[in-house]
Amino acid sequence: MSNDRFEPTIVGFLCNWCAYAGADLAGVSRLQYPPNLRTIRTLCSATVRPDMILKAFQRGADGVFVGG
Amino acid sequence: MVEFSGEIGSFKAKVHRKARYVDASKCTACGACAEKCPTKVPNEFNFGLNDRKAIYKDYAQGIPSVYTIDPNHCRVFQGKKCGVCAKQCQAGAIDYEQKDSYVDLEVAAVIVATGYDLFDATRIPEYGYGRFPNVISSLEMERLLSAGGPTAGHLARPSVVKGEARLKELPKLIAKAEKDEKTDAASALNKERKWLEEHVHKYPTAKKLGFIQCVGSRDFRFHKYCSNYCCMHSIKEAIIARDHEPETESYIFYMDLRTVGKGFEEYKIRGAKVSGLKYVRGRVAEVLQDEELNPVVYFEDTEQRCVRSMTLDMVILANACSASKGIVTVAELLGIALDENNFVKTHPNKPLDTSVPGIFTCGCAQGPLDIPESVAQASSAAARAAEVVMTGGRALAV
Amino acid sequence: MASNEVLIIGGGIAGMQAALDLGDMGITVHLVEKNPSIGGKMAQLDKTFPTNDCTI
Amino acid sequence: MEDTAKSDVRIGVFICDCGSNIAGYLSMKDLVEYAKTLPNVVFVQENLYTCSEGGINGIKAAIPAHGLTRVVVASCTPRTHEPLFQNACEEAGLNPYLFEMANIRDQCSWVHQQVKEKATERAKGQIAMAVAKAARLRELSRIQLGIFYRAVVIGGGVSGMAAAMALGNMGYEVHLVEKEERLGGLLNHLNMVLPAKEPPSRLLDDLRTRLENNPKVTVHTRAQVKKSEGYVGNYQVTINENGNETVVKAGVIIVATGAKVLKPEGLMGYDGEKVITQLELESLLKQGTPSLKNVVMIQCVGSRCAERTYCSRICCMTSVKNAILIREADPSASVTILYRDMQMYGVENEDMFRRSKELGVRYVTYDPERPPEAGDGLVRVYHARMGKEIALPADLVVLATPLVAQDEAQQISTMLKVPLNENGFFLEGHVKLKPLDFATDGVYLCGSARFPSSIREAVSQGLGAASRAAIVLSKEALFTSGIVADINPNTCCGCLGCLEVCPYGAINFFQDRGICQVNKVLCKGCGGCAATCSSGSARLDGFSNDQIYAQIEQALAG
Repeated sequence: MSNDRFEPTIVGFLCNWCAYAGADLAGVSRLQYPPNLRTIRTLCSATVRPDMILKAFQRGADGVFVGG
Repeated sequence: MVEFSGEIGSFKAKVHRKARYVDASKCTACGACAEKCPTKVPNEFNFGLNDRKAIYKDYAQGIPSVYTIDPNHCRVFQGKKCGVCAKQCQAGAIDYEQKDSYVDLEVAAVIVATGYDLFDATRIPEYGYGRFPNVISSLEMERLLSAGGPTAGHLARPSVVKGEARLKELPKLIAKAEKDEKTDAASALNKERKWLEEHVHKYPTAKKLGFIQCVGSRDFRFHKYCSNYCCMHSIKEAIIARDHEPETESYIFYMDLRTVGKGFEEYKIRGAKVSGLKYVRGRVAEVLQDEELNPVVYFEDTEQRCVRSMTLDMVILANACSASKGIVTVAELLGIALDENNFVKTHPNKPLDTSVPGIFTCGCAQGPLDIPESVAQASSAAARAAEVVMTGGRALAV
Repeated sequence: MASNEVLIIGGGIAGMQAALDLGDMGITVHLVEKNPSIGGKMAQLDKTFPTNDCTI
Repeated sequence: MEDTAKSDVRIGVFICDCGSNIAGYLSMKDLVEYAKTLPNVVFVQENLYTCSEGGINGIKAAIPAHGLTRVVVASCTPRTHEPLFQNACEEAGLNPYLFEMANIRDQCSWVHQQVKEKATERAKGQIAMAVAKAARLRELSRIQLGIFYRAVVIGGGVSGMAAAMALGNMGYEVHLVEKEERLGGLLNHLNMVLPAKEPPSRLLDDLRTRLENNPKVTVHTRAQVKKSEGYVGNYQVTINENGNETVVKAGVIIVATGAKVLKPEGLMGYDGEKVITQLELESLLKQGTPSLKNVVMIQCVGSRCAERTYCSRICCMTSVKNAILIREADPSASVTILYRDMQMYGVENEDMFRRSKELGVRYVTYDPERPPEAGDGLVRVYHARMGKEIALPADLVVLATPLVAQDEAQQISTMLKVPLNENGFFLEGHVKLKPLDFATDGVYLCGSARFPSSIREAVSQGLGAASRAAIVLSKEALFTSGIVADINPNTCCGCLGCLEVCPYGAINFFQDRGICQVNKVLCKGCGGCAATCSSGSARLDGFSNDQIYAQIEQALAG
């Protein structure tokens, strides 16, 4: 892999009851995906305020994933 | 359960606990053992559509989160050299010496929640289940649709899944036949290989689906009763199939579409409007198969007043809800009465009570039920059992 | 002497729910299941009608 | 935003190998060295299995030894292991809410098995995020509350009676509130029930006698619930009985208000005499079998239509039952049922359906696009099998109309803060898994108030609701979770945004002060209010904005 290849950083907000559980299940099933994600556990995807998403972009996130 | 005696308030039961050969307190369910286990076994959880290992968990989220060794397949238990899992397990949880144990229980009340068995559709030879690869049961369809299933949710035709697996093993078999100079066998295998190569991928995805209702239900030869949930089950599978693949076309062959639950009729209408399901009133007489392994259904369309046939990619049978085979032994042990269908006998005014005071039942053990009704009944059975416990074992009427 | 425990035969959705209710009431429950995992048929379902929720 | 990270915070980080599950795919040495460089981290330890007895003891020993005020475990998923580690903290004298996990197995080593270096980078990020959040964690506590060991059951039909009976049998005090003069609900008006083949009075009399003889059960007839205040474990319910008001302090409330039969005014020539409902037929049959030559029953009148989309579940079985009773009483009477789908689900119904056919009840399907028409002693219907319209003689036409919501459903819904669906039936907590619960704790649901139910189902659900309610009543006390929302009374502007989004009825508006407050007992910690609050007054403890912002910062710091 070349060093200057674009490597995005993605911030994921995952609902504890579904998407976070799904991300765990991906692990249990050993489904492989690129390690560019940083996950934040929330207790409901509805708790993700729009300004949190904007904040992530402002700090340089290339993508934001809200899973719930 | 192997022994049972006593009466309400003080039943005695002996339970046979099968050895897992894995120390449940040490296993972290990391799965390293299964990854390296050399023995593959058809996965019954996915109805043999893929393999599992001889050390396994039923499914990824299974509870308890502990692996189990299947002694019928594990090499160690077949007297062969292995022990790979024990080497892999850093938690030291593997215990080939673990023994079956017996647990004696003393309980105030018993709840029989033994569920049901899927009706064995091979008993209806005219539908071709077991003979035609693309005629499957409703639960096999669930596994095909499941993202955690053998095809990761892709609606591959079972003939393709099985054909691909066969193609993989054929070269070895051919080489062996050639080596043993069994020319007839080799040429037969070569012929099979050629056919599979040409045909297996012709229709990779099942897009035209037929759902046959009342398979074993409302049928005087098998179960006279209606299995309650299958109409909705088939509609759901057809809707999900369409969600997975927008080109999916589904036909549901029914006698009465029974949509009696909350939101069910609305769901059925949505199925037609949004997912394009076609409901065909008429019982399927026979399923045949063409040379591309496509099932062909013959049925009377009662609304069009004619007998028709239709070629489909896959046929899904709405198998009846049969009484579980184990229930007869359990009932004998407990001394509870069964009805003519081998469901646990109850009275409409006392829906949880069996013929023995202090023994209650719920869910499909007492007759076909959908999930919310089963859950509601389970709470009800819990209430009945709690009454016994909290009153120190007195029998109380509803 | 009267016992204050309950035996449940079958670890499908009905058996599990009954066990949960009794357990939550503080009653000791013995849940007997023949397979290695509880969950029964419902664990094999992909999604459920009429909400298309997943079941596990 | 105020940064709440305190400088005197001392964080201990425990990094788990999980055998080879983590250590096999990540560079543990790098993780340990990196963790040591993070702000406020004063102690780092690597364990083969942090969840083993040795690992737990390690945490318990390190807390006093290193004066730790926060603990971070980098291992598997908090969904399974958080309680274990929280207990360890608590046992070592640290508030369990001062604990945080970094998921470096399920969401890292297991899903990036081929890219050790990059996976280690991700793990570092997740650990830094956990540490940053940990620095901002606050001590939280679980509040203990008392319980009134008493239940109120609203509605004295068969479902409510079964619920009251079960709770009474379990030894709990029950108040059963019925608006009519006597208990029994809809069943009082029925003639006969099948397959039990007995008048419903047998079941009702038995239930009534035993309820009246149960010293734990108080029956209020001609009574209504006027007001209800409070929350799970602590309700004050005002019951108006014959004009006298009493307040009952109860821990739980069961809604068993049932449903009523739709009167099909203006449909299919309904006149209450020659064209009647199945319920009216029941009273006719109760008075003795009238002399009938030709009866035509029409299904789905006022249901499965644009106005009421649902199938009412029990009308087909009612019609088949009455058809059987008519044919049994007088085999010369002809009964024809016009239907769309015979909803004879299950074992007993299908049995009854078959029996009716054996008795000679005739069935003809009709198309809702071409509905039957009744008039002049005839019912005309398009017969799809024959492909033409037929005319059936009828000296009595019986319409199967659906059960519809009770008039008082709306009032009860508002009073108890529990929702109704589009048809006015009460909406349960989860259609599959919580059929008898509401999202709001302490209120339960059964019978036809939820959805039309047969006797078997109504009894079963009544008992089930009792079981759900008994879970609360069997507790010594109730504890709130530490992870609950809080609203700052000084900044709340009373916009009611939070109240609208809360699914659990946990927000109260105080008119006099113009502010909203969270009922911490009912709050489930979803944080919907915090996300909605435009003034930033609502906050979810344990997942507060400043903590999440700190995680975002760290996620993008690398």
